[in-house]
Amino acid sequence: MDGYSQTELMICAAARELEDGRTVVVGTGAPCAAAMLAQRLWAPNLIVMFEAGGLGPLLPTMPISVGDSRTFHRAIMAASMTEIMELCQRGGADYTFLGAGQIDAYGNINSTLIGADYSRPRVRFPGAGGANDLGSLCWRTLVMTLHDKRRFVEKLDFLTTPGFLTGKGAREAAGLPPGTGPYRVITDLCVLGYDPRTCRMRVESLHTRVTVARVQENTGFALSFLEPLAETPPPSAEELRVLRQEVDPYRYVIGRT
Amino acid sequence: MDGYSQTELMICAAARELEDGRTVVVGTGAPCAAAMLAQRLWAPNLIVMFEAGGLGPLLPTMPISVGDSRTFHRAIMAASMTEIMELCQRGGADYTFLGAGQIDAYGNINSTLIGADYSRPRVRFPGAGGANDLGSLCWRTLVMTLHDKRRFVEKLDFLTTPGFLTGKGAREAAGLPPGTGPYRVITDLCVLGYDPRTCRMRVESLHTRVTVARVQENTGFALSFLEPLAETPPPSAEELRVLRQEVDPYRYVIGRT
Amino acid sequence: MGENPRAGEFFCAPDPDGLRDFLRRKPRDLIAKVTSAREAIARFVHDGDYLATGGFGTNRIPVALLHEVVRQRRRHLGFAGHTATHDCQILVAGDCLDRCDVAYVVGLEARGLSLTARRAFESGRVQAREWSNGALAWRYKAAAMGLPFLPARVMLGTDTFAFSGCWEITCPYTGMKLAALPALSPDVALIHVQRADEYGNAQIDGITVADLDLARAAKHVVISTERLIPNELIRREPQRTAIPYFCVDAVVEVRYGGYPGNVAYEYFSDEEHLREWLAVEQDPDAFRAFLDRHIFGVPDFQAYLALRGGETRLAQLRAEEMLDGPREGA
Amino acid sequence: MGENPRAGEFFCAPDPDGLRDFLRRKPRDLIAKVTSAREAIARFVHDGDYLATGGFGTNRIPVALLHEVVRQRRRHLGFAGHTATHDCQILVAGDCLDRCDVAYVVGLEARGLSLTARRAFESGRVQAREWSNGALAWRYKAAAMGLPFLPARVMLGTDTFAFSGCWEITCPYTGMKLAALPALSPDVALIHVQRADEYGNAQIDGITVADLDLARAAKHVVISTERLIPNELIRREPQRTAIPYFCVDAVVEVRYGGYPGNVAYEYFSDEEHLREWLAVEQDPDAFRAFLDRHIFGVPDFQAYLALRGGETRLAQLRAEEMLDGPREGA
Repeated sequence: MDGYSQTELMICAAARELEDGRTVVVGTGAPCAAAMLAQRLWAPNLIVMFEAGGLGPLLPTMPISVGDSRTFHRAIMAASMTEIMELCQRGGADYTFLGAGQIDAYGNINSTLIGADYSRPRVRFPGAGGANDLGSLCWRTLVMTLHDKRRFVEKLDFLTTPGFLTGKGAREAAGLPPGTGPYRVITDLCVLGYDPRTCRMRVESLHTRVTVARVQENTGFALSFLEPLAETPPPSAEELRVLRQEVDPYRYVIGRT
Repeated sequence: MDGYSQTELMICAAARELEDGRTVVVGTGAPCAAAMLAQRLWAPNLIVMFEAGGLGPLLPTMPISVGDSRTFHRAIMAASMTEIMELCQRGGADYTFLGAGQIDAYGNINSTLIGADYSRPRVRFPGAGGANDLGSLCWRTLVMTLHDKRRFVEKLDFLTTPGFLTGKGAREAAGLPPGTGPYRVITDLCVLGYDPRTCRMRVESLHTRVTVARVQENTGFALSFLEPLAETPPPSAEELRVLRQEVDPYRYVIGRT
Repeated sequence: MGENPRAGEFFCAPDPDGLRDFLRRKPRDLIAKVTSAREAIARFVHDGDYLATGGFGTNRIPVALLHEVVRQRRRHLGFAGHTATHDCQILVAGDCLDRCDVAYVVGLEARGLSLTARRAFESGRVQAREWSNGALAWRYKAAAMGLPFLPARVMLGTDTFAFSGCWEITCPYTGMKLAALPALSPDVALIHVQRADEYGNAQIDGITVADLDLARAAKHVVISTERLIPNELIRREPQRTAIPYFCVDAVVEVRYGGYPGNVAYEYFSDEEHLREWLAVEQDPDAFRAFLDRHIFGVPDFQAYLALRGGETRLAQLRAEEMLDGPREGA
Repeated sequence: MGENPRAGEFFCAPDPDGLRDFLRRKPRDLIAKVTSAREAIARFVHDGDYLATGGFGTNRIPVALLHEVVRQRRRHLGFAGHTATHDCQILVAGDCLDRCDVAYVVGLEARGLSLTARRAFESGRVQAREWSNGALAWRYKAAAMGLPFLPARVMLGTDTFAFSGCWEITCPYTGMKLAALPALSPDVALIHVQRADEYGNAQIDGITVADLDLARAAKHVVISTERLIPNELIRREPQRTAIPYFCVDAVVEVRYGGYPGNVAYEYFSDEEHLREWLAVEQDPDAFRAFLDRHIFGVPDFQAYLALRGGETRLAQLRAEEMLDGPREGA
C-alpha cells in the first residue's frame, strides 16, 4: 500500500479540493478529517460548520456526532440548525461533503431505502438527514464513498438528495439555486468530476495502479474519462504526518493499523 | 376634578380591563402605567411585553422608549422584535394598547397621514409602527385617546391599523386571525366597546358628569349607547395611591400638578 | 420512485388558527411547575399523541423522559424524526410509535444502524413520510411564527419531496419555485436543558439545534433540566433565556437526564453503552432482557444510572467532556 | 385611500439569487477589519445606496456612524424606517435620503415629532412606502433566510398594505390569505454593539430588536462597538455571538457611539439633548447652526461628545443607566 491506506488517500485527495477562506459543512469521520487536514496545511481560514449548529470551532479532537460538544469547542458561534441551513440557503456555504448509499451518473444520492415499495422497503436507511438541504443549497457538493457497483447505479431506488437530477438545467428547473450542485466524488479508486456539457460523472484522476477498466467494472453506469487522465497524487509525507499526528492521533477515522 | 385628573381616570379605567395571568403588549406612557397599576393591585401575573423585545420586566421606572433598557430590566427575557411579533402571531398576546390620530366607528386607526394625496400629505405622522402588527394579531385591542371630533371621524384619511374594517366578518375575510379585534376605547369622556352585531363603537360607560350629548357632539360618527348606561367608576383611593406613589412617582405620565 | 398518493396530507397538519385558540387558553401564570418525570409523562403524553424531542440524536436529548414514556407503555405515538438517533431507538424499542416524519432515523450516525428501528420501518409497523433535517426545523419554525407554512429551497426535484406530501408554490415577485413546508406543531415536546427555573424559563448552553422553535411550536412542553435555578438567575441575564416559561407545562429536575448522550459542558456521551445498545439488538431475546433490566425493571432514571456505574462512570464522562479524561476509541 | 399604482415594485426588491451570488464572492477570511468611522463610511456607504440601521430609534443606534454619513454628505440614500427616530432625524437633517420604507419615522416616540423630518416627507422630497415594524423585521428575516418572501398575517385589509406594494398569497394547505412580505437586503447596514472582536464577531447585550436578521440580510455591514475584545473572549462563549464575522465588513471602536441614545448596561439616553434637537428644528437658521456646530464643524464623534459635556455628562448618563443616578423628567 506504499505506506498509506485507501482512507488516508481519500482524505488527502478530498482535503486538496478545499480552498482557504471558504466555508465547508461537514459531518463526522473522513470529511471532517479532510477539512481539518486542509486547515492545518494550507487553509487556516477554512471555516468548518456542522448542520446541528457548530460554526468555526477549534476542533480539539474528532467529533463523534455532528452535534456533540466538540463541534462547537471554542467556536466562532454555537448556533442552531436553522442558523446553519439559512446560511447555506442564502449562499454562504461553499462546500459540503456527503456520503452515499447509492449514487447515479448525475450525482443524485439515495440514503433512504432499498426496494421498490416505499411502504415496505427491503432495507431502510436513515433518510435525507441534512444531506438533502446541503446538497440543495451549498455551492459545491463533494461525495466520499467506496467504489462498487452496488453504490454506483444506473437507477436509484429512491432519489433522496439532488445531484444534477436529469441533467443540465434540471436543478434550476426544479427551483434549486442556480450554480450549485455536485462537484467531486472521491472514491477508493479515483477522483471524479462532472462533464459540464452533460452533467454526467467523469473520471478526472485514477489512484495509483488503478485502471480505467477497473473503475468501469465497479460502476453501474457508463463513465467518461477526462483526457489526458491524470494520476491522483499520492499523499505526501507531510500530509500523512499531519493527518496521523495532529488530525486523527487516536485513529478514529483512519483506523487502527 | 374630584381629586383626580382625566389622565389618572383613563389609566385606572384601562387597568381594570386587564385580567391576571395574561399578556399585554404596551408602549410607553399611559398604557404602560395602566399595566403597572393592574400588576400592583390585582394582576401580579400580568406579563408586560414591548414590541422591541422586552418580555416580562420588573419595571424599575416608566420607560421613555419602547426599546430602552427599562423595558427588559430584570426581565423574563430580553428578546427581539420578531420574537414578540411571532408570539403575537401564534396567539400568545392577549391585550394590546394603541393610540390613534384618527379612529372610525369600526375601530380602524389612522396614524400615517392627514390629507388626500399620499405622495404629498398635509401632515405626515410616524406611520404604522408596531400598531398594525399588534392590532392585527393580539386578541383584544384597547385604544386610549382624547375624545374629539378631529379624532373620532366618519372616514379615515388613511387606514393604518385594522379595527373591524368594514364590519362583521371583514377582518376574517381580509385574512386576519379570527377572534381578534378592537375591544375597548378609553377616552377622557367615556369607555366604549363594540356592538357585537354591527362591530360599531358603542358607549359602555360615561365618566362622572359627562352626558350622552357631550359624547355624541365630540364624535364624528353616530354612536350607540349600551342600556342601561353605567357611570365609569371613578378611581379609588387605593388606585390613586398606587398610581401616584408606586407606578409613576416622578409623574412622567400623570403630569405635574 | 413515483408519486406520493397522499400529497397534501400530513401526520400533523398545519392549523395556525387552531394553535392560536389553543395558546389563547393555555395558562400564562408564573406558577411552579416542578414535578417528577413519571407525573409529567402521565399528564402530558397520551396514546396517539404526536411527539417531538429536543437536541440532536445523542446530544442533549431527554433520555430520562423518554425512558418514562417507554416505562408507561405509551402506544400509537407520532414522532418527528429530526436527527432522531438514540431517542428514536428508545421509542421504537418500547413499541411506542406508529407513524414518523423522517429526516434521519434508524441510525446512530457513524456508530451504525439500530436493527430494531430498521425492522419497525421496513415492516411498515411505523409509517413514514420523508423530510430533511432543515425542512423539519423550518416546519417547527413556521408553527412558532404562527404561520401555516414557510417557503424553502430544499427537497425540490427529489423523491424526498414526493414522499413528504409537500406542495410547490411560486414566489409572486420573482417567479421562483419553492417548497411550501407545512407548519408542524407537535402535541408535546420533550426537551432537556442545562438549567431552568421552577416556572419553566430555560437556559441552554451550546448549540440550540431546533429547540427554540420546537418549544414555541409545541402545544405542550415538558422540560427536563440538569439543575433547577432560582428565577432571580433567569432575570439577571434575560437574554440567556432560550425558552420562556409560558411555553412550558412541566419542569423535571434530572441530573444526568441526557445520559448516555452528550450534554455540553456537563458530560460526554457513553459510547460504550451506546455500542452495547446497538449490539444487543441483534438478539431479540437478549434485547428484551436488556430493556427489562434497564427500563421496565427500574423505578426511575436514577436506578438506571446506578446500573450503568453510577457516579464513578459519570465522573469519567464529565472528565471526558472537560477534555481531560481518557479518549475512547469511537 | 385607493390603490398603490406601484404594487409589486419596491425600493429594494427581493433577489435571493443575486444575494447568493454576492455572498458567494464576499470574503470569509478571519482578517482584521478595524478602521475609523470616516474610512468605514467612505468605503461602504455610497450615494444612492439603500441603508438600514440597527437598534430601535434611540436605543443602541449607530449615531457615530450616522454623523459620519451626514458629514460626508451622502445623497439619494434609500432607508429602512424600522422604528427610525433619532437615526432618521439625523439622516433627514443631513438631506441624505430620497426614499424610505416607512414603518415609523418623523417621530421620537413620546418626545414629539421632528419638524424637519415631517417636512421632508410632506413635501415629497423623500418618497415613502408603508410597512409595519413587524413587516420590516420579517423582510430582513426573509433575506437572512435566503428566501424571496415570508408570509405574514399583518397589514391585511389596510391602506398600509395597499401602499406597501405587497401582494397577497393563499396558503396551499389551509386556504388562508397571507401577506407576502418581500425580502429586504439593504446595501449596507450600520449596527452598534457593546462588544466585537477585530474580525467582526459581535456580542449584543439586552434586546436584539431586528439586528440579528439585519446583519445577515445586508450585503455590507459596518459595526460600531463600545469596545473591541479579543477573539478569545468570543470563542469562550460561542453562543453569545450575535453577529458572526463573515457578515461584517468593517469594525469601528467608538466608545459612547450610541449617544445621545441609550445603550443597555452602558449609558442611558440624553433626554435633554434629544429635546434640544427637536426644539431647534423649529427655526431653520438655528438648526443649520446647530448642525454646523455638532456635526459638520467637528472632525469626529469624540469632538461631538466633548461639546455635549464630555466625560462629566457621560458619567451622569452611565449612573442613570445603572439606576443610581438622578431621574430626569421625561
